[in-house]
Amino acid sequence: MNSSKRLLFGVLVSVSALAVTGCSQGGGATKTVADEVTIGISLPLTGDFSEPGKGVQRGYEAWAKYVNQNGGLMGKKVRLTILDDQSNADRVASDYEKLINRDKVDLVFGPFSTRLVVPAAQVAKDYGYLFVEPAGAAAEVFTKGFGNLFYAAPAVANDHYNYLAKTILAMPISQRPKTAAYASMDDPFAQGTAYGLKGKLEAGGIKTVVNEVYPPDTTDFGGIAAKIATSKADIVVGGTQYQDAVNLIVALQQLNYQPKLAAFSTAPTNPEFPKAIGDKTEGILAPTGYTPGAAWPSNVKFVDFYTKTNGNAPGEDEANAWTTGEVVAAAVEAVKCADPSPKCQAKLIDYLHKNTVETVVGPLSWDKDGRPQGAHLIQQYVKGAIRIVLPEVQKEADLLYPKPQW
Amino acid sequence: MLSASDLAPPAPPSHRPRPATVLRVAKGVALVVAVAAVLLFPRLAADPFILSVGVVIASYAVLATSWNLVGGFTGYISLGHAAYYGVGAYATALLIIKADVPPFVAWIVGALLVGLLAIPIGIAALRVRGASFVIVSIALVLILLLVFQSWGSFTGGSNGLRVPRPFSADVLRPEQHERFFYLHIALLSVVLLVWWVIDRSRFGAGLKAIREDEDKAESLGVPTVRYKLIAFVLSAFFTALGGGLYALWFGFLDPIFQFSILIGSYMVLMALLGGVRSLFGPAIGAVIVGVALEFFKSRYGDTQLHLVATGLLLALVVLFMPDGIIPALTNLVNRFRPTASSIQEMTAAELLQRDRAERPSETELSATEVADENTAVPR
Amino acid sequence: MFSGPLLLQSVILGVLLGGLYALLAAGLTLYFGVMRVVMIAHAAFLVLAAYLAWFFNRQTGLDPLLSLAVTVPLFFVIGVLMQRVLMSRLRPATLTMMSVLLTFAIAMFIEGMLGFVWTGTQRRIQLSYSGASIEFFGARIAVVKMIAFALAAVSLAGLYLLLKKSRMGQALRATIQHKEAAQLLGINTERIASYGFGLGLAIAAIGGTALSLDSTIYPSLHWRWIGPLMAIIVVGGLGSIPGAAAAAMLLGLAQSLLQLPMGTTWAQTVFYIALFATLILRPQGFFGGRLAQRF
Amino acid sequence: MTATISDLPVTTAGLETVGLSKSYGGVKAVDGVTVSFHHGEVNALIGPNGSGKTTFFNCVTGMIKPDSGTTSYRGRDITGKASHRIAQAGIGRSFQLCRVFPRMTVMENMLVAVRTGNTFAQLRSARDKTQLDRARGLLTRVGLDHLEEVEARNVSYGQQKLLELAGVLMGDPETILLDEPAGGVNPALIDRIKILVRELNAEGKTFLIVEHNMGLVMSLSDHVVVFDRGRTIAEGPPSVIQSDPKVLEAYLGI
Repeated sequence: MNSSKRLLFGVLVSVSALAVTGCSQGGGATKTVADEVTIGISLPLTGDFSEPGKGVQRGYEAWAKYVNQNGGLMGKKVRLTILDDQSNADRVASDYEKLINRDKVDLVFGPFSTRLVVPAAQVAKDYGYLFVEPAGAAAEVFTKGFGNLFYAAPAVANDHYNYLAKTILAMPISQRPKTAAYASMDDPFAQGTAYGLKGKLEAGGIKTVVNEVYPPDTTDFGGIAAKIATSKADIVVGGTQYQDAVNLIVALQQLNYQPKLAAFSTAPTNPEFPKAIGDKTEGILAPTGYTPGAAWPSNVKFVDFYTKTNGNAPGEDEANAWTTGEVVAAAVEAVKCADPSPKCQAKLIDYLHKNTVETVVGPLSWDKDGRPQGAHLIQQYVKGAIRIVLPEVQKEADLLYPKPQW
Repeated sequence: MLSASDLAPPAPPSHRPRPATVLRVAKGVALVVAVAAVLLFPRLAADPFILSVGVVIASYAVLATSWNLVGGFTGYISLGHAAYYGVGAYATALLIIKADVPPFVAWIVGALLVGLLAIPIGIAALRVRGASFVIVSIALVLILLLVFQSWGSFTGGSNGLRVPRPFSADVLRPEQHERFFYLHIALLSVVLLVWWVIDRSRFGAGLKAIREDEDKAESLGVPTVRYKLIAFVLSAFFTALGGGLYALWFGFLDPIFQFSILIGSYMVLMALLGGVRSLFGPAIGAVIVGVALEFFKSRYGDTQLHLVATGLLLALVVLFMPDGIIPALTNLVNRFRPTASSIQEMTAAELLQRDRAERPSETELSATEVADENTAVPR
Repeated sequence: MFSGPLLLQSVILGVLLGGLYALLAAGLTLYFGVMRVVMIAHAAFLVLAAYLAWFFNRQTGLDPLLSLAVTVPLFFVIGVLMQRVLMSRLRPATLTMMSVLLTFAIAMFIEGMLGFVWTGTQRRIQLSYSGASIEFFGARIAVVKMIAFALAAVSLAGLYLLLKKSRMGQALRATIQHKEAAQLLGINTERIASYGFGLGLAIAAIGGTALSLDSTIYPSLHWRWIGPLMAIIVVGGLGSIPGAAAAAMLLGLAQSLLQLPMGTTWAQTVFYIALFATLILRPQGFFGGRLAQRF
Repeated sequence: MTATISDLPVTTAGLETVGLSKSYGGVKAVDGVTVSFHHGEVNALIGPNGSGKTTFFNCVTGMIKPDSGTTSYRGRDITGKASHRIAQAGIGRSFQLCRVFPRMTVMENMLVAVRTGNTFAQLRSARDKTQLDRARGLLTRVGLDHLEEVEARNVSYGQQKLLELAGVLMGDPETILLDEPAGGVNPALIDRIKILVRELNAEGKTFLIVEHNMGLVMSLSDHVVVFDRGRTIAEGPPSVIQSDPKVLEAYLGI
């Protein structure tokens, strides 16, 4: 290496060091105006998780708009700063680092997907921030000792099918399914939902005949479908996200497999789902944390407002985001502070540990690890539309069992 | 700045073009300034976020320089160095979690294990040149992704793996960033030192000869297989150290982010951009790419344009400055400097002869003879 | 331990999958043959073609197969231009390494642009016959998979005829077997190389369309494909199209059958294990010629 | 490489092959060649294009593995050995189309062939004084000393040929194989190469030269071997070869 290269190196390093530090000095300009509450959020707006990420974004934005039109938070306007983490763990941590240190936001809301929640919660914890999140439902999220974390939905992944399990096990022996096939994506959330049900059904004596796990990027489901179809299991349960459920269902149909019950997480609640499957959705089940038809007082306002501004009813992602907003807002209004100081954040955290909050998904309360103490609803496609069928008290239609042929 | 060789047409034996002392002093000063700027960076950084970006860039610099131990010296371009990065990170974390090894001991032991692992991989991968080597390097990342994802009971699988903090709880996050920044810089210094020692050694001369023409190097007695393997293992070892240090800092591992082809390709881009044949090239490339990625994210955050930009940058580097930015700029500087260049040192007679020799006589292009030689087949 | 029907079903799925693999890998091995280039962007072009098929279907409501009339010639031209404008600029001495990086860059570019234009949303073509199947000795064969297989068979047969019978094909084969000798015979190997590239991409257009019939697509899907495809062409012998087809069939079948005892994830490792085994035991590939020896 | 050579049994035998064969897809490039080159002399290997000379070279130096047959050097079997081992045994070679390391300087090119001492010694600076002095001496000898710090790709083709030869000499081989040393260079340079070969031969180096320039072959060599279609068809001193009808036939293609 000759010496002119060294010179160049020196210049480059100094310039870039100056550039980086220089930028940082300018950064303070975004500091909040006194009559605003700033909220920092990082979401996967691009990359693999971008689809649900965008839903969460719509929910957050709708909530902020609603709050600002209705007197604000403690009388102050709410301003959201949303960054894109590109569905990448390094990025999500760096984003919260930036939001907290650079933008000096007053509050943070959580990102989407379990895989991104954990690194993000760590950053929030290290700076003492309250961390309410709309999407990290997997059981593992709550075993990592995050005292600042709260999941803003009725139940963790493993409890999503609780009502369904109870109903199946309550069936008379003659009707009760005897065998079950499970296929789930290698993803903490998706797998959690299927394995939660699997555990309960196995305990109730329903035999597991197929148990398949596939990597998230699987696109060919022929082999898995073949295993399920030839096992002739009475019911099939998919621990799925979106695209894998569609592919799996089509592959099962190709093999003319006709289960008595088919339950898939997440996908069936997606508005795109009926279009993807065509006219073969009848009887497909899914757990959901949310239904636009729910009678909770704040939900009526939410659905009304959201439908007016966005032209369609909100989905689960939007609702979870809105719930996150409601939960944090309730804490803020109760303890009368919203600033980055550890004292204020500690008060907010403490409040949520001790209280129940009314939300669009019903009243929520949490254990010390942030697990919500509710249950998910079970929906089913009945006559071409997705309806709540369980629990009895909230049902919009009767459970179709056995499921008609697809 | 005239040197003796400019004035003497038949070029008397002047052994080395002597750089003017002024220039040498200027370079020394620049180096000192650069080192000072790097060392003072945590003090200059306005907030912990900037500091964390600094840690990420320092980590990139470590990885790119480590990559360059094999890529730059031997010309074997590995797109799969994320494999060693990922295994280094997981080995460190698992040693801490499963075997209760103290964090920094786990870090070193983990990297040594990766070094051992790299020996059989290297033997298999280095048997083949060019295309197959690249394919193997990519395949390695993909297979490790599958294994670490599927073997959930041991690696945590898709739930990820939380790495315990190496420092006590009263070391707050900003201070952690600062410590890890210096740790990364220390590691970078070691890798740079290793690079420098090799660069000037006989071993290095052999490696560079392999890069330029492997058969020829072998015919001159360079034990190419052994040399390549040593460089490969060293590179894997330091990449694993980089991965382990990152794991300790970041505190959370997930297979899809650790074993990502994109990370491996960033290493290549950074090294190539800065210049694979220079000591500081990859580190400079890391700074440029790191800053550019930040810039793109803050500017075009919610689109996929950062991928487009990275792709374009890589294509431009490959097409227009495959030697990197340092040689490209040096050439630019040299064009305005009246010092001796190689061409000027040739006499007119030699130039004539060179022209004549450019076109080899037709006797040399017999098909079978060329085929026998294997020279004409690019690899 | 596995029932007869399941085995039969798996064999059928494996053969269908192998056919698709063969189609997808054919272009990749062709580029290598004519130019000694590992075209990392091949899978990205497959995904691009799949997107175009999906877009065509969404806009017109017509069968996605009809989009081939546009995408095949389009991709051929893109391939020719790519070789003429980009690949030919690389220095021969570093061609193999640099072309990997250049095509890697192109793959990133395509992925980024797909995400930019059509977002990261998962897409799937809705066909009236996507769930349809016919019965075969108790097993079921999906119609879409059969169409994909037929596409593969027809295009590979077409490619074979083209290489064997046409003047261009002969020039291509001469270039693949011995570039310098081909030059001496008066073949313009640069132009032939660009046709080879165009042909490879044209097959990618067919492959991508076949892929889109029975799979969701998303911009980063190509990373999922490039690994197995590269393994196939190494096992088959770099540069050998029949070799790639044989390896594709074998590995497709192996994957499908191994899935029974090992599960989906571990079954995928068969590609990489075959790749490493090939390099250790027989670096020139199991089905191909001597071409690969030095690579 | 004195250390390696002293290990060898003392014998006058030089480079020998027995039944060496190599074929490519049915074409026998080298077909059962049994030949013994005269140690201490300048040997030439001639033959029409495609007669397998370069393949033979590559087999002997370990660049490619022969299908059958053996090669020995000074009584020791070197068949199928890695080419760096063969180089270390004392056989240096140049390449047909002249191969230097293009992006390394002339001096760096020279230092590649230096291989002494154990593994750790390889980490010492390549530019140690003894080696630099030797390299300079050789560069002066071939007339390239003024180009020391110039990258090899920037010197002329003729100079690259000289550099390649000097680089081979740095390894201090006993036997030097030159593949077309006069190919593509001007007459003045051919003379220079001729003088160098004579001088080096006088100093005790054995040469094996593949060459098309008959003038050079006949004036330089002591012993000539003629190849045609992978076989030896004649062998002997230049004067005999020149008048051998088989050789004429092979060359004129009658």
